Amino acid sequence: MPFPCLPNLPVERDRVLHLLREMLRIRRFEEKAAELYTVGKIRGFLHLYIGEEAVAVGAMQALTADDAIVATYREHGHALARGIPAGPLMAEMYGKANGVSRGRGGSMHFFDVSRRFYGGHAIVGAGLPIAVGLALADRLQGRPRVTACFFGDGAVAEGEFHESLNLAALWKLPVLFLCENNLYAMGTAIARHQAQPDLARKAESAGLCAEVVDGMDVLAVEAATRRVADTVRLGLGPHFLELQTYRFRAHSMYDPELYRTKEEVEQWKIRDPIATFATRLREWRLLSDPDWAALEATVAGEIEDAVRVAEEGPWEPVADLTRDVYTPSGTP
Amino acid sequence: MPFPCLPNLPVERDRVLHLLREMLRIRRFEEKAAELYTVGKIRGFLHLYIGEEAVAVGAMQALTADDAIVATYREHGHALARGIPAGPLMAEMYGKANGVSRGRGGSMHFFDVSRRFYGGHAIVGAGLPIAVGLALADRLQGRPRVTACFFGDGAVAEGEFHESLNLAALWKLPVLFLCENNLYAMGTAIARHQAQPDLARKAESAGLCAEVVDGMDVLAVEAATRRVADTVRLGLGPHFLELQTYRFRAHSMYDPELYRTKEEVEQWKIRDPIATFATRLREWRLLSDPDWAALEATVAGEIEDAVRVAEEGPWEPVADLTRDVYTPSGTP
Amino acid sequence: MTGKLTYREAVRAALREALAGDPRVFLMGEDVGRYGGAYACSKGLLEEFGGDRVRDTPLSESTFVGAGIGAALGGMRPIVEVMTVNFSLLALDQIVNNAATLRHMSGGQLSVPLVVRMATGGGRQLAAQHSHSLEGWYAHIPGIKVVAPATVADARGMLRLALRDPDPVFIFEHAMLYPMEGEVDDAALPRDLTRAAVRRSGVDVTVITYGGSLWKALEAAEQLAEEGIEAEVLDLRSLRPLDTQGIMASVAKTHRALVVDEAWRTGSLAAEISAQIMEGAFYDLDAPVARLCSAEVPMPYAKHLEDAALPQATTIVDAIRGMRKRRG
Amino acid sequence: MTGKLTYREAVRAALREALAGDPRVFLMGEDVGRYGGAYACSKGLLEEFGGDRVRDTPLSESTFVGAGIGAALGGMRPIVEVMTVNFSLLALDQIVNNAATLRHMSGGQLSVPLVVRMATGGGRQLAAQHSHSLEGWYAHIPGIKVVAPATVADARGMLRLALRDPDPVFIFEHAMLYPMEGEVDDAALPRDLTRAAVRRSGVDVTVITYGGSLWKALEAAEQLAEEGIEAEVLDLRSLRPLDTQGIMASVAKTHRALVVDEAWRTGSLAAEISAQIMEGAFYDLDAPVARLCSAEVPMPYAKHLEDAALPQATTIVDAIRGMRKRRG
Ligand SMILES: Cc1ncc(C[n+]2csc(CCOP(=O)(O)OP(=O)(O)O)c2C)c(N)n1
Ligand SMILES: Cc1ncc(C[n+]2csc(CCOP(=O)(O)OP(=O)(O)O)c2C)c(N)n1
Ligand SMILES: [Mg+2]
Ligand SMILES: [Mg+2]
Repeated sequence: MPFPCLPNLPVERDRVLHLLREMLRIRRFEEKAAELYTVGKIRGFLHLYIGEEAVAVGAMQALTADDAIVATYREHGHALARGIPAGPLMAEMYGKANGVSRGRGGSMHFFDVSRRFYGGHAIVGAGLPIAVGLALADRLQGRPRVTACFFGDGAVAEGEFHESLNLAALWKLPVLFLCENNLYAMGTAIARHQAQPDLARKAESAGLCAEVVDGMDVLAVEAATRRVADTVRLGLGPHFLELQTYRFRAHSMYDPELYRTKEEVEQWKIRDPIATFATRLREWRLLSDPDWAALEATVAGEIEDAVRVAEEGPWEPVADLTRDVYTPSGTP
Repeated sequence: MPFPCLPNLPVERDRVLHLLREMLRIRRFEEKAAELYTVGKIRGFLHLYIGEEAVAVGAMQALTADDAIVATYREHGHALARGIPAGPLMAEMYGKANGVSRGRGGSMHFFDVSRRFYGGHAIVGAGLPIAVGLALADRLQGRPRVTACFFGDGAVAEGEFHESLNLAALWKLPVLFLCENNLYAMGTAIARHQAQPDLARKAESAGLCAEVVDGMDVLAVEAATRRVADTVRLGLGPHFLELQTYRFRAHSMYDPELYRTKEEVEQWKIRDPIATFATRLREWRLLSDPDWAALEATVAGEIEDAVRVAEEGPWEPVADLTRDVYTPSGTP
Repeated sequence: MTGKLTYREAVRAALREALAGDPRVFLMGEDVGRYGGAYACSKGLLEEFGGDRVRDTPLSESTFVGAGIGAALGGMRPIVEVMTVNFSLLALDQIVNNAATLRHMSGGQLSVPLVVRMATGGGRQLAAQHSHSLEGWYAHIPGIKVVAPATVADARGMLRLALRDPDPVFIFEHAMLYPMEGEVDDAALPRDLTRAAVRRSGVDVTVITYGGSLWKALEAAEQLAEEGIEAEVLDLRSLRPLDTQGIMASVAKTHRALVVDEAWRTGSLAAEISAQIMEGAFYDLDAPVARLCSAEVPMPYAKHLEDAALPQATTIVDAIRGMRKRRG
Repeated sequence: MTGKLTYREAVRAALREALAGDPRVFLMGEDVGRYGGAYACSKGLLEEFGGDRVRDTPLSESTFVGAGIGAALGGMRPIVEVMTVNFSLLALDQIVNNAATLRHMSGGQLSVPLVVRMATGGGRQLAAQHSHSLEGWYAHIPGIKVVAPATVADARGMLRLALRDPDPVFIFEHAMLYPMEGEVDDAALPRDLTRAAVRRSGVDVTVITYGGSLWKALEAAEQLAEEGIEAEVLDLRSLRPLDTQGIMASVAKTHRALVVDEAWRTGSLAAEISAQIMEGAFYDLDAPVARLCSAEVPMPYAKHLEDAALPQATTIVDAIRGMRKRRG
């Protein structure tokens, strides 16, 4: 049988290559960002998603253009997978006026309302109530939409996590809670921040349906998300997915990584979501060396263009410092 | 068999009469307080515990003088059951300088450090972290003590509830969480503030052992609390008890009680913890009419004295308004 | 609607009008439904508008305020009631880091048309955890607007104006005012959310205040009038933005100012107003601007102590007499 | 300990001394242990003192700050690190309603000998949610003390003094200062927690500031000296209580004052200081007290915009030149 560990999903070549390409775009985009950080083109905090690409890419497949996304400060992958062009994202990290957030937000605060991408939130756990509210608005206006809310295992320790799950379940709001459990909250391993580390069980105790998913397997993530997204969209109540994954890079560019061993990281790299998926596609005869080379080339070109967009972008005039603090009257 | 529904506890007459007396003291004390409120002797917020007496009285039996108590704004019963004399409590509600908190706290803020009674907290859920901290201090100083933390079902919706249970369980701190589930958070029935109303299950998902107890049965509360208090004291980790009870009176003196029916209240009054316990003691031949009359008389006398203490107490001089904002240097 | 109403009834009328007039409007908060509101401001609205429009929330301040922000992003016009300012501390992260920042952080893509109402202030013997006056803190935050209706007409009219505003507006209702009666004429409701109002005109000194303290200031002004001191009483109405022009205009006329603010003195909004007068009208002043605020103590329960901690008509009178005695 | 240290090393040395010197002292907060502290202030302390004394907490700001209060009630001397002031908003209820009130509400039965440290301020392109300067809010709260060490010696010495204090002390460390080097002489550590310090004496104008802005003020003063303007630079050190005497003494000498504060202008601590000078030294002033604060905007990420939003040595120089030009 050609497709051994394949979930109950039709595998068309274009689609799986699309998944591979999306993950690769994120990987190369962030490798470039890290490089640009070291030369001071990008400043502030930079949190890389490298190693976790399968989560954002897999989950995004189940969302429609009408659905909304709320993410964290580690949101480069989510923004790219949502279809925001790399140029305005790179420009944002440069602090340029042609950035997605006009250079006001930086790496932690990507926003693109045209794609219903509602940030980019840097206070751990604080994005969840926003997602609940977006879902409430859809519910009250009878719109069959999902609000997908991404957050980490560390956020589960914050009271707002529990408050938000309870409110969403109590009011049967269409929120898809996507917990990216990468086993660490900054330098604190989950065993040292959760007395009871089975996160799905917590969600269930709040009244949600919950599942655990292999976050290193893009097809598994896509399959699970597709399974639940429609029930959420139909108003059957919120759903919780724990996506088990791992952060290959430091928490941020400041992190000396004293809290985990090189060996642990290397062990996880064996499960690299991109390398393992590429291998499977090769096994399935869906990916050839020329395919791969072409993929790398197109992605490299895209990143190059993105950097050019950022480099050539204008600086917001200092005279406009206090614009967008309040909405010009008349709107909306 | 004379003692039908009796838990595995030796019933000595003195002890059960003590339980009855303690509950009656609370009942009469609060009836008097309500009366004094209507004539303006007591002001501010007044939250009555009437109907829930079995919880505080039963639980207090399992605590030693070294243990600590953290309670809510509905703490008259806990203060009396802890052994704080009624006089200084009544004086506190008068706002007199001989009140337990010098008249600074009022009904919601009883404190008596000599009895390790750490308030009287009026922000829902905010007492839990304090209890966790008191237990942490005992743990770090190797003292085999319990910190008993009382709070309501409404507090379970607050993030601090979940944060506190996680931290106590993570650090195996000697906290006894006593949730007084009286089915309402002010005017909001538990079904309208909890999507999943099994509170013990939430505590378990945080890593605590949890039990549900009939909070209208003082012997059941005492038995359950005794069972767990020692394991908590020995450092085997925190414990959660859900005490199912009911508030016979309005939430506070301002509450028009639009949210529940008279019938519902009457139904619960059939399970009045004092009346039902007295009946059982009569069945068991442990209480006679003269006993009861004597009990009422002594309690009436105690309340009378308490009112006198309050009436005769001095007013704090206005010149001392800003005392006790900071600790006089030198201490401690 | 015209005639006599209590402040509470005026708030209720404003809520009813808002719910009836715009399907995007809904009300949520602790006990706003079945209970009728902790201060009975929403009594009857659940029955009238149903559970979708009038929503009781669990005790989760941070989350239901955050949900209000999210719902505003989603096209609704939420009115969130935080029972009292004391509990709003639990929601301050959502307010400071989300409500106030989302428009700017998104480069102007978002607006947060959210209205948050809360009761504020002391005077009811509710002690240290239930008697805060923290609206001055809110006035510090760029990205939001803060108003304090002191009159029944403003209680009626400011909510309407707040709902027309595209940005987050915080309405602080002093809990002592709810039973107060006043005239309301819907034909003559306030048309402006941010301008201060001269509630009594005078020439000798300006008393600058807002909310619950307004009535103490007016009472003090009547007493002073008997001594021949004509005090002008300025009701700020809006705490952010402050009507700096209105303040300067009055001070330019009276050359003396007393700021009355129920918050603790140090770091109070009264300090901001004094500083602005320093910067904008220094050379007009015949005497230093004075402040009358609450004593720097967690509010005590005992009535005589609470009365002593709060500004009172009598202490306002004394403060003004004191200013007049000063040199200059 | 004597010699050159960075501010970060000074904080670490103070923490080590505290842990070594008093068994009741322990440190807790997010990532203070394995990670070594978000700003590496506690690096090595877990290894040296063990997991009971150096405790990593979950992301639960309200609860671990509250637990610090409870542990203080229980006889310990907790040092709680809230990673940054931005996250302290989540713990503000515990601070305002418990830490600050417990002594008073209990009629003087309790003391809360708690020390809370946090990083504050902007300047590192961390944008709107990570660049707050809210220490002015803390200075509003009766029942707590607030300090802002601006020098390496104060970073070393203030923690020691804070631990000797029977009441809650909040220490605000400006994040830009951690790498700064300075001289420390343990023999000559500050003996007082609440008195302001004249960091540069002058006769023409007093620049009143604290924390990260001190160094910008000193730099500005050097430039002004070349123009013959001798600015006195006063480092507040303590934000609550404020050293009102120290402020008045300097203003009485210079007759002019500029307050530099990284917080948003409206409702800033700078306003309080201006108001106090109005009240205490009005007739000594040759010109109105001026304020230089941050622009009223959620902090933008882009460097040129953030630089423009914050007070800078150049803008301090301009502000002082401006004051001198004014009449009077
Ligand atoms: C409320 C709050 N506390 C602390 C921080 C500092 N901080 C930023 S990320 C982080 C760890 C979050 O871990 P997790 O939620 O697992 O997300 P991850 O970084 O692993 O993706 C911490 C402590 C913050 N941003 N917000
Ligand atoms: C944080 C907070 N929010 C709101 C309130 C107002 N309030 C006081 S008691 C109460 C209900 C609490 O219900 P529960 O915890 O079940 O305790 P009960 O009164 O039933 O004993 C509310 C909403 C408060 N005191 N604190
Ligand atoms: Mg994580
Ligand atoms: Mg209850």
